[in-house]
Amino acid sequence: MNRRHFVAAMAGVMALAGAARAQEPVQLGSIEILSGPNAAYGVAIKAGLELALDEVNAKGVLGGRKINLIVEDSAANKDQAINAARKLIGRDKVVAIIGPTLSNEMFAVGPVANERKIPILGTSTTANGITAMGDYVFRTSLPESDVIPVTLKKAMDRGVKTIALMYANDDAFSKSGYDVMKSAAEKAGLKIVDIESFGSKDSDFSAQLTKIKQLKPDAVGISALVEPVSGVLLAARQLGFGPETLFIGGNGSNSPKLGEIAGKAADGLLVGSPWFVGKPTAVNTKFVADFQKKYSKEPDQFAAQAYDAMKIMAAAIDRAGAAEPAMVRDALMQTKFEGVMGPFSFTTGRDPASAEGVVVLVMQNGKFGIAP
Amino acid sequence: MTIPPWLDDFLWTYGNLVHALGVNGLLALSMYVVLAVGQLSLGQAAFMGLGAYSSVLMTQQLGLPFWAVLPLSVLAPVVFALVIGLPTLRLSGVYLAIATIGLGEVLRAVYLNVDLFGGALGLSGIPERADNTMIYGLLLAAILALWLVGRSGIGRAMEAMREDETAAAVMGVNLLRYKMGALVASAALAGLAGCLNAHVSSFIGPGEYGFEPAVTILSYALLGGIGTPIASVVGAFILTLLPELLRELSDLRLVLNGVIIVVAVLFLPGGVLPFRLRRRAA
Amino acid sequence: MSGLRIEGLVVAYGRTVAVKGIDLVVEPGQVVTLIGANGAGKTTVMRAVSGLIRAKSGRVIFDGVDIAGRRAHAIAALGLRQVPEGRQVFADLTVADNLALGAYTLSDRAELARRRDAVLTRFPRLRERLTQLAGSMSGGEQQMLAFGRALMGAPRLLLMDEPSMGLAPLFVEEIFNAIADLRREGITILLVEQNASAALDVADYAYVLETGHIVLQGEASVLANDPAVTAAYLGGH
Amino acid sequence: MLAQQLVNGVLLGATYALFALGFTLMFGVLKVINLTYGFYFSAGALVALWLVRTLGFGIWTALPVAAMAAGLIAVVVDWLLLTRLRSAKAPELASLMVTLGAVLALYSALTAWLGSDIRRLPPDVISGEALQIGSVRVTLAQLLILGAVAILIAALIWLLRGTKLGLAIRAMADRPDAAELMGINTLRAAAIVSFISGCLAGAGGVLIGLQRNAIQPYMGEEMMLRGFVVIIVGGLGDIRGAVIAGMLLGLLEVMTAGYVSSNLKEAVAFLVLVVVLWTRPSGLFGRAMTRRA
Repeated sequence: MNRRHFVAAMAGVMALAGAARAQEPVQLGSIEILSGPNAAYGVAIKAGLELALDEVNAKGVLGGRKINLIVEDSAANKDQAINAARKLIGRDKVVAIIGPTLSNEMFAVGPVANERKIPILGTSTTANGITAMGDYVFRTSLPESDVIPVTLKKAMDRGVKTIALMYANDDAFSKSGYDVMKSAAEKAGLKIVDIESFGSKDSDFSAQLTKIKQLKPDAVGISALVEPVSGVLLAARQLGFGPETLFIGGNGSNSPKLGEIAGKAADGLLVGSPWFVGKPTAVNTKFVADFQKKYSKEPDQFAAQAYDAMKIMAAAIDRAGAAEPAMVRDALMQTKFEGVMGPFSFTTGRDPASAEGVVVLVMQNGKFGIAP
Repeated sequence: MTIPPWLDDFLWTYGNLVHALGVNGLLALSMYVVLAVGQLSLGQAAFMGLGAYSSVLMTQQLGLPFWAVLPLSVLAPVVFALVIGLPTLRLSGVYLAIATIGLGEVLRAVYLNVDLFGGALGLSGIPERADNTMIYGLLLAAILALWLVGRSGIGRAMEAMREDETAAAVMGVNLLRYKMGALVASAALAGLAGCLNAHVSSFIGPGEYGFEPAVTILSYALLGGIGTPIASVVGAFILTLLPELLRELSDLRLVLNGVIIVVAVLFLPGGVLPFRLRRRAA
Repeated sequence: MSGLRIEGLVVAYGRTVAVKGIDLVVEPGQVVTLIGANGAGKTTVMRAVSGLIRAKSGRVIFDGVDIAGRRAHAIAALGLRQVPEGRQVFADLTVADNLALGAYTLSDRAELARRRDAVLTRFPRLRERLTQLAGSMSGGEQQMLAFGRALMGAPRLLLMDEPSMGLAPLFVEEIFNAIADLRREGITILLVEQNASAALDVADYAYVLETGHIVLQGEASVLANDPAVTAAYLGGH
Repeated sequence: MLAQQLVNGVLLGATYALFALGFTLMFGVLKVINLTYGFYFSAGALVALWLVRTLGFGIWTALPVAAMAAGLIAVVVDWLLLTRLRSAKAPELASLMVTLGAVLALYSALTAWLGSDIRRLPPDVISGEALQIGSVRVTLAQLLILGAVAILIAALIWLLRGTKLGLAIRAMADRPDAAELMGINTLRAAAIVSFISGCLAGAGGVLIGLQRNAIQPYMGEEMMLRGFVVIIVGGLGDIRGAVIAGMLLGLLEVMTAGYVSSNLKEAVAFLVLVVVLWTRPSGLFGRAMTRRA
């Protein structure tokens, strides 16, 4: 074999190898809470991701390559979340990570991904300061500071002048939601008559509500996850709170679970949200129908956010032109996307740019509808 | 010598696990110290939290260098141990265990409600100041120190207390002094572990030092066995590695993790390493 | 009439062998005493017979049946009753409850009342204290209660483990008088005692246990005059 | 407002007392730190949920069935894991450890199977009507639960004080070896105590799940810490002590949240615990049914 033949043969082999690599799936990681007491959130997010993944992989990215999504469990434990991130980056060589579920976990995992220059995209991490951790930390979840003022304005339109605030003081999500609620209420000129806290695992709220009831505020704002919010509403009705008191929820209240757990007790609750299950856009109706078909239950906002995030990520990988983390990061910055949540792009600070998709919802007979 | 890239990747992937093994080894020793005098104190997680929070505040608020922060991180837990020690150590068995858990919960309320500690948001953006040399250096030093103490006359007194407190007292062992000594040593070790953990993982929060971690730390020492300090460290290694080794099983891995603990206790009552320190004849 | 026959009994705690193969016979109607120093294994023998610890090997034949390996409650139901070392009364229960527990396996109320009356006649002090918590009584009273509690089970064989331990002399005398009474009534008794002279006085036959072995046996009256026994256990009288 | 807060406190206290009844019995009689207790509480609630939602049971027939199911689980767990340790006279650490492993396995299996979502009993199983007495409001459901708690407490005290079985249980709690010498089959009695404790836990799970309208696998785990506080303050094995301590804790938490600060509501329980242990190590209410632990 002469030299020229050899080179040609080598080139052919390499081209083949290159083509084979082109067909290799793109590795994408995700870290969610899949076991333990908080597993419900992670499970919802995983469902949303996988639904979107089916659609993405039907076409493929980067000229037909599939995305291989590796979902790791963090069990809501800081060390396990970090271990999962390092495993995804170091061993699975993922091009990017979606997750983790809780803001507290993101505070631990964000710096790890940032150190290795792997884009990490939170879908449910709303606490303040998340994206300030580094250039590779993104989130699609709208911070509460964009949503709450819209909700409060709606409440004031209805004549609310005084408000009492309640929040779960032991988880980062609820606490930062409360901080936002408090400053937004002050800025809007509402009079805050009382502030009460509870533990996120608490199930007795009677003492706090009895105190609030005596102060007769026009509204009660609650920042907590859906379980305690349901508990608060049930207890409030038991204590005789009627429709004259307007209940206002934060991001955590925006879940079909609220109607399932609290039933009629939740009627009248106002919540601002970039998304709700009955959002009348074509892309959303299709999402809700597909979700129902695949999992035989209604999606919640965690699933919806995850669904969009997966599509945003897939589009960015495709746009990047190669499965290279730095290129994916740059492509993410260019995102212009129309998803179930509404039009989406990132700010230079890697937060969602626009809150224009936010609508105020009202609970009626266990379902959310647009507030009149 | 340069490290090949695959090895570098490998080390980086398991870097946090390697940190955690060392830190949890220290925590197991902190448990071992109190079990060695027959005390069931579950305050280790609380001590760890005090070490972690105080050290992070020293790093972030006071800007102290880490060579000063690390030794100072034992201060808060040791002072706390000294203050609660007298009334708490009169208790025995279950009562002591529950009282120390209660103290941990009170501390958690403090972290949640005092702004300095960041409330539910915890403290984030902690610079990575600790490394494996420090972690494993301290772990080895602690094992060595405890081993030497165990072989000495103090070790004999400790074993006598573990077997039968009344008899030990009759033999002239000053029970309170030993219990207090053990509690303080335990607090110091846990404080160091808390400081090291905080300075490799960039974030600490109030939920990390409650009931569950307290019981997990206990299980390190029990699984390993409390005959020798090294046994409890082995227990910590096993229980730290287990969830990672079982990662493929996803949501069933905690089931298996629990079953392994049950089987280990039922069939290895002395722990995985049921040996005792051999002492020079008295 | 029921007798006890122990053959080749070996009992171990972990790797420590406490009883190293003993043979012992209690003939029906006899009072037999087992004497020996502290730590000789006397209490271990008692616990093995009553089923509180499992023998490593050997046979324990009660009434012609090998009861080794059976659980204590089943053995108690056969009429083999024990007054345990250190009395072990139920301290948080009343004297009346303690006595009632002695006849736990009995459901005949008339018989229960009859037995209780007999016990209270034998130990009149207990009658005054029926509603008192057992734990609040003196050591001697507790020993009487433990004794009475065992008698409530209408024992066919009574095991008594150190009944005189830690008692004032007055109570010791009362206890041994009661044992002598029972002997006259024909109850079979195996008595473990450190107070060897009192035990040998009341017993028909005696065994001497040393570090897990029977080293000497014979008629109680003979042993009481044996120079070796006198030197070791009777304080050299 | 004070009257309503007192009622709130009593209602909350009743749930603590209800949880603690079986816990103090299990702990006081069997002398093991059994961390699985909370699991029986969850199991009872989930079984009742299944009976009502899937099999169409009424709540008052589902309650005893679910309670007995929880009791059976308790017997099996105790028999599989703790009988050996108890007969080997293993130290309490071993039981703590083995039940810790069991808790991890049991809860994880339950969530792997059912998910950790909150579920609720259908809203029509119990009337949501409320009574307004002066300034105080109580719902019918709350009163029914209060009644059920009172009945369970009375039944348990009768069982322990008024029956031969209760006598045997108290004897076993005091001195297991001596009880065995009385002809009491302590293994069987331990199984019965496990069963009763498990039933009480299961009934508690159903009733509290009903009152709070929320049932999920970890609900029992979330009661455990406060359960410890109640049974220790009340004295281990002391039924009346547990009831009084539960009530006091409920009142204290409500009063703290109502008149001091809701931030301190959770911490106050543990503060009380620590102070009680420092000053009266065997619990607030004199002698327990069983002395020492």
